[in-house]
Amino acid sequence: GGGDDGDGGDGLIVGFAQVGAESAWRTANTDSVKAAAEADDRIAELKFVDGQQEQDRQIEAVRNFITQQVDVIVLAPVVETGWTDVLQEAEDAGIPVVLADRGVEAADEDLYVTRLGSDFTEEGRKAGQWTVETFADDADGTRILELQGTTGSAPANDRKTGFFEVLDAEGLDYELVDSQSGDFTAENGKSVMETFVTTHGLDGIDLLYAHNDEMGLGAIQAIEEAGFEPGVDIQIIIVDGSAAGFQAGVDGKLNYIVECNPAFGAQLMDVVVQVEAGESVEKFTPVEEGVFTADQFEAELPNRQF
Amino acid sequence: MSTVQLTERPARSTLFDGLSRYLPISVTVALLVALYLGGVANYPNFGNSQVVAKLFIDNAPLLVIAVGMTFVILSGGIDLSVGSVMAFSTMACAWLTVDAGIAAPVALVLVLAFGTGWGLFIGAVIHRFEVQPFIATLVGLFLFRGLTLQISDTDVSMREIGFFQWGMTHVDFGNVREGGFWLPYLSFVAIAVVIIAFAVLHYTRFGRSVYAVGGSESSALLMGLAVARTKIGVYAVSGFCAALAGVLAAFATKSANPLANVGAELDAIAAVVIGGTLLTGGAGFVLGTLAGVLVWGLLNTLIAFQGNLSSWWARIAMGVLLLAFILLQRVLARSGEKRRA
Amino acid sequence: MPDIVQMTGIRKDFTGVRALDGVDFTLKAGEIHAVMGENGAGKSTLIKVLTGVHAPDAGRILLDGRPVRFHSPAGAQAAGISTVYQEVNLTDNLSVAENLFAGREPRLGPFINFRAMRRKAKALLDDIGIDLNVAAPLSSYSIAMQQLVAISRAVDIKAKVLILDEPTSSLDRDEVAVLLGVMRRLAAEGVAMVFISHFLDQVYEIADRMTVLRNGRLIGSWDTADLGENALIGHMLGREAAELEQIERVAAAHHVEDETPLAEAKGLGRKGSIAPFDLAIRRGEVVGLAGLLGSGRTETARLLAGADRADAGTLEFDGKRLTGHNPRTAAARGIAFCPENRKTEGLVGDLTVGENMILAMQAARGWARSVPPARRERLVAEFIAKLGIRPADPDMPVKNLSGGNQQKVLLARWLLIEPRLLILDEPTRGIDVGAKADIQRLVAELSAEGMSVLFVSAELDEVTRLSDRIAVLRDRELIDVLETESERTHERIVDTIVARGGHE
Amino acid sequence: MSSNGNGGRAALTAGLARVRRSAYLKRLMWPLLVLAALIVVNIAVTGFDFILPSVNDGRLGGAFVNILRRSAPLLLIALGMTLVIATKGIDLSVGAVYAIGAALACQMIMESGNQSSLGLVLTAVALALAVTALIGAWNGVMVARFGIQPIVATLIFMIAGRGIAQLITGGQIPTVDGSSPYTRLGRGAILTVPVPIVIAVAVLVLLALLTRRTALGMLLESVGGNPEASRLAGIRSKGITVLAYLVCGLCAGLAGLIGSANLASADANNGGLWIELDAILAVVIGGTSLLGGRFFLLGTTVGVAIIGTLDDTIINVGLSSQWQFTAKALVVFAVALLQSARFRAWILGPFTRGPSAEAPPETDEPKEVAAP
Ligand SMILES: Nc1ncnc2c1ncn2[C@@H]1O[C@H](COP(=O)(O)OP(=O)(O)OP(=O)(O)O)[C@@H](O)[C@H]1O
Ligand SMILES: Nc1ncnc2c1ncn2[C@@H]1O[C@H](COP(=O)(O)OP(=O)(O)OP(=O)(O)O)[C@@H](O)[C@H]1O
Ligand SMILES: [Mg+2]
Ligand SMILES: [Mg+2]
Repeated sequence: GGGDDGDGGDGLIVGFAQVGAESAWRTANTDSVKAAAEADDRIAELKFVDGQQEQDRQIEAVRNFITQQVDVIVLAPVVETGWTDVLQEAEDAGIPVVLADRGVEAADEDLYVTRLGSDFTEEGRKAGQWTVETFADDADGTRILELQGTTGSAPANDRKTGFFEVLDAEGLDYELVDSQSGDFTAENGKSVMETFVTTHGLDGIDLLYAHNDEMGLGAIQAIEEAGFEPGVDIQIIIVDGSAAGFQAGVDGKLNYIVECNPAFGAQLMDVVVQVEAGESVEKFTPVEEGVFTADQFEAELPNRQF
Repeated sequence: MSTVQLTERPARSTLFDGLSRYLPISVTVALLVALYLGGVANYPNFGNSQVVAKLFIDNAPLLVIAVGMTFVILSGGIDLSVGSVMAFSTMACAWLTVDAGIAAPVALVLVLAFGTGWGLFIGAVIHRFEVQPFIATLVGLFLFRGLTLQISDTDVSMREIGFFQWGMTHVDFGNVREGGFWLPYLSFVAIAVVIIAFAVLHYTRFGRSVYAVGGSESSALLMGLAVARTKIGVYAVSGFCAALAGVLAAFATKSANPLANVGAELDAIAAVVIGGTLLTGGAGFVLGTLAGVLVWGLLNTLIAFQGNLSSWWARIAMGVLLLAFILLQRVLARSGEKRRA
Repeated sequence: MPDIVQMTGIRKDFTGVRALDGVDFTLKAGEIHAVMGENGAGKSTLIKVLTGVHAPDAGRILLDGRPVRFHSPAGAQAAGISTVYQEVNLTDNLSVAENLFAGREPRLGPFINFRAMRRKAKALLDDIGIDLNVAAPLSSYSIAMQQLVAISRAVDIKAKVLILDEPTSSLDRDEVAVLLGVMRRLAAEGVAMVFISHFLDQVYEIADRMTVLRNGRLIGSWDTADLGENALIGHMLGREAAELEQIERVAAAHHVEDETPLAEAKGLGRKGSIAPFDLAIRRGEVVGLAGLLGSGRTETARLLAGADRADAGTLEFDGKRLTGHNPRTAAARGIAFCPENRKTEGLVGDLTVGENMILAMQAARGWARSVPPARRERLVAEFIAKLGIRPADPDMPVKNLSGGNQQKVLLARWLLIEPRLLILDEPTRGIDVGAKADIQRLVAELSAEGMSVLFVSAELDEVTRLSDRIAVLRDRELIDVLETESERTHERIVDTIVARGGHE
Repeated sequence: MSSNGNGGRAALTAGLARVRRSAYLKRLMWPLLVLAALIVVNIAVTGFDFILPSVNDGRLGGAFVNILRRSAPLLLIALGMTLVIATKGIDLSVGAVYAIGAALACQMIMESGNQSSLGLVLTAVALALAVTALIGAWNGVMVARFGIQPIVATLIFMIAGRGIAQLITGGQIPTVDGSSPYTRLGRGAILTVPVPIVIAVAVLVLLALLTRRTALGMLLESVGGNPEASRLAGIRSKGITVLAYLVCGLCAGLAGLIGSANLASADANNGGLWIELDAILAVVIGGTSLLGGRFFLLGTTVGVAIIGTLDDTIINVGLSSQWQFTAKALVVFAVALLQSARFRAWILGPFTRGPSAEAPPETDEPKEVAAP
């Protein structure tokens, strides 16, 4: 290879089919990828297409990349299934595909070169692990509220699965008091939490597990407005770890953050270049992601990029 | 026999009588071509014939629901349920074949029958109980999204079902690597739907009564036309098309996703209206809808080829392009009318 | 003769109105049966009950001796009853031919045979005596032509019962003659016909029997020969014949003193609709527009009213040249315009009678200055009484009024603003004899008080009787203005039109 | 016919008007019934606390008050939408305009140094409202002046609007300090009544007065009912149409401000997502026809209350998220059918005597605030 058919001089032309711009996390992810491509001399041009959370549009984008004869296609698939044909088309056209963030179903493993990203189930497990540790001695059983992400979306499904997998496996005595979708937004997170508060009250509720920052932050407001103290009257876990989330942590309003790191742009560019050069790469490269407890929030806050 | 012969010239000059109603659509098509040529001039590889073919691949399901929507809108109604019915149909294909183990062709027939049945039902509600179409079909939008999620809240793969390989089987036109292009079978299905819809709308009694009902429902009733059959019929057509689009989506991806096609009804309505069909009913063409879908797809392609727009600039660009298109369409059609007056 | 249709004890209630109250009606084979009555008497409702548009609240309907109950006009049509309803009920987005054959198109397999359809349409219209481009959209023809198309459609259905609800309301003499000819021919073929019209001469010319309704009740049925005109009017209006004497005599005898024109068009025209023309309307003068169907009377009226934009010439009003003439500025200057198509251009069906009446006045005042409720109620009540609008309920949605009453509401809207120039396009269409006389008298009175009126009517009698001067149009061109009294006769107008004909 | 004395006629007219007014209440009855049913279900599940307001922090709370407070943005948008629909139009852009209003205000406040400055907040609010009103007017001009179909005209801003909002925020979610006076718009209370409720009710009353005490309502209905007839009657139908869209844009902007003030942040991408559908739904449930003409602000309000209560009911009854859509569908279907006179006649047909199974068409629709 080597960008011989690209017309942008000596660098690579990379097509990036992003999921959308549905959350701050996603925007940070896009920014990271774009900035890394910009800074990287080996990349001549990054063609970016926003799929607006629809698989159809992403498929269309990949086809467009194929017609444009880019060197490498980066795909952040919105769902796992249904990519076989378009990935096959890319392969037929001799264009390697790198998956970013989310994955595709196992049967399509041969059709992409590598995947770089987070493991949502693992994130759920991390949250579950902390819960098991924290509430191990809770005599009267742990009563949990859950704010799910958009019903039917992969992060929502996986973060739920991973979480309860650990709770069940570790034999924690818990009760899921209620679990509703907050659509990953602060608005719905807040309004669902308000209803939780009026329906169930907060007395006796031990933990709120929010599938992302925004819903968690919305819920915190609802808890405060109902006259309770978030983080104290009820413990709170959020996933993602934006600056705003960490700030809330520093203010003592939440107790545990499972990071989902969007800033893997530079890492991605390295992979892209390797792939184009035909070097062998691991099938899955996890993005470095941490977990943070209350005592780490303050120190981590300045490192947050989004 | 009377001796007097009464005569009147139509207000519009006769030469253009037949043609005048084709003016908006001609303008649309001309602008479509201009849009395409603009793309060719500005972007390398845009002239690749696969760019055009691709419009018929990626937009095949949209085209099908838009055709169904054309029937409904022409009759003076609207169908907001198509996006959800489509997603539900894809999911139902997956559920019937993967989980229930029903033979794929049978499942396919069941799904199409169900979509048609839903259309019949909601059409009957709209007609019999005089419920506003907007609200009745909005019920469908919620209902089928809910049912889809209840079947499965995760995506389901149908790749094991050999039958669904059929849809993406190619037909190559010329050598694909050297300027030729390919089209999958499902594109042919979509194109066939357009052709059949065209024939039905323009050359059958049902089609003409769709126009009549859209022109004036009370007049159509007083003229003794089968208004009930027509009104219920258009929703059945739309339901069938939505189900068919769902099946095409199943062919296209061999997977079902409970959150697919959110807002597809708006895309379809937009395509129909851009194609020159009046939302008030009674005026428009199914070929206009085809043009509308192509405009929609082409605008997306242009933005993809531009490739350096952020998410928000892409949306703004789409809005601006659409605006320019609609204004031009409007201005050209108007001045055309004036010139002939 | 056997009874084809027999309706007994028909009752129909609408919210707040009993439109029909125990009406009996019998139609015999081969007869032409006129249903007579004032506006709102229930004639159209009777027809609609018969043909399945409305379900009766009580009563029986026998067709050929068998009880029937139609649920839609399609059912009635299938049973052999073909109807032309009062308002033109065709779909004007379709072509003439399609309208003629909608629902019964000639087909080739499953597909419509358009060529055959056009040929048949042409033949049908030829047969009746109309020459149109059958492929053109119906909307490109005038209301009168549309009405003829509707009639042709009904005739062609070859039913045993043909119902014509005010088919002649927008037709002029020639067309009426054509229609009556067709009716005679059908009667000879044994078709039974119901004929509704407010033109007594037509009724007397064609009908064998008459049934009179008043206020939703049956007054009686008579053979035409047994019922004199005055007696008929007396039955219809429920007043003594003597009272009605003056109806025929309208005070047209007044003089225009002021010679300065209030409105003067110079070379005013619009491409494709009316050739440039000169016309002056003086203060207190009634100017009539006469001409055949499609001759451009409506277009002339619309240009003067500012409803359409002129593309040639000038219009002066009160000595000032009007620029940017449109309905709003026109109304502000005191130019009122009652359009010919009240359903689509005149009334807002969902609004109440009162709201429709107040509309122009309110438009002139702007939205912020609402007409005070007390004043509004007083004005509305006054004009309801003055024009005899029935039911006299200002809160009734106007779409529920009978056709004639709707016309009066429209007229009231403009009289409310006390205009200086009143442009009336077919104001007496579909109005009963009493109301017609009322309106004619009103026009005469208004002009006597100094209001100028431009009067368009298909009825030459009416035009000649009311007008001080008559402009004659032909082929969308103003060809002559008849000034002196001796000139303003029926014959003279017809001569003028024919003289300019030449070809044909 | 003219036998009725003048006094008798006046009495008759007044009587008829009363009948009509109660007919309007009857139209409202079915939606109100559904609302009541939803409330009863909630009370059955969660007890009377559901309906009883409580005071905490000097602010009315409690489940039902919270529903009302949360529904305020939807109510604002639905009210504006009612006017637009009355002109035979529709406005799909309200969700995007909501996002723009929210984004503008929050971004401006966030970027400034002193977030607690009242002047700054007022400027931001004024700017946001001005911009959203302008967008509304633009939509109106596209419809009235250029004759573009409302659904397409507003589709443009529906697509581009969220892009503009994201452009303003740079794709991030700007946050406002909880201490900023701005948040009072969403969280504050006036005499214990939450500010969003106060604003929404104020707008409702204002619009009701504006449309029913002036002639605006009638002119709107006239333009929507028959545009050509209105033009010929001398009504400035274009101006009126533009005004309706302008008010709708303004309402959407205001809703965005309240929504974002409540959260102290603006989510350009998800704020007010699909709110246009709920708004149109509320309008239609409230008895206003999408075909234009007669409109009912009070009906819209009931529609909004139903939608707001419904979301809570699903959670209170303990249905899972998957049920959300299905439940909504069923309730909307119930309202739609109950409102249909034909359906009621069909259902009740076997129980009523008499030959007329067919109900008289619902023709009389008196307006809601009858002038005394
Ligand atoms: N759909 C309706 N709803 C309510 N009232 C109606 C309706 N249709 C007719 N009416 C009322 O029924 C009465 C009879 O009306 P109809 O149309 O039968 O009169 P008509 O005799 O045909 O008068 P015209 O000569 O003016 O056409 C009138 O008072 C009218 O207001
Ligand atoms: N608004 C309009 N737009 C286009 N054409 C029109 C319009 N109004 C009338 N016409 C056409 O202009 C021609 C002149 O018709 P017009 O109505 O002025 O004649 P008229 O003498 O008033 O006849 P009528 O007896 O039908 O009132 C007709 O062919 C008619 O179809
Ligand atoms: Mg009548
Ligand atoms: Mg005319």
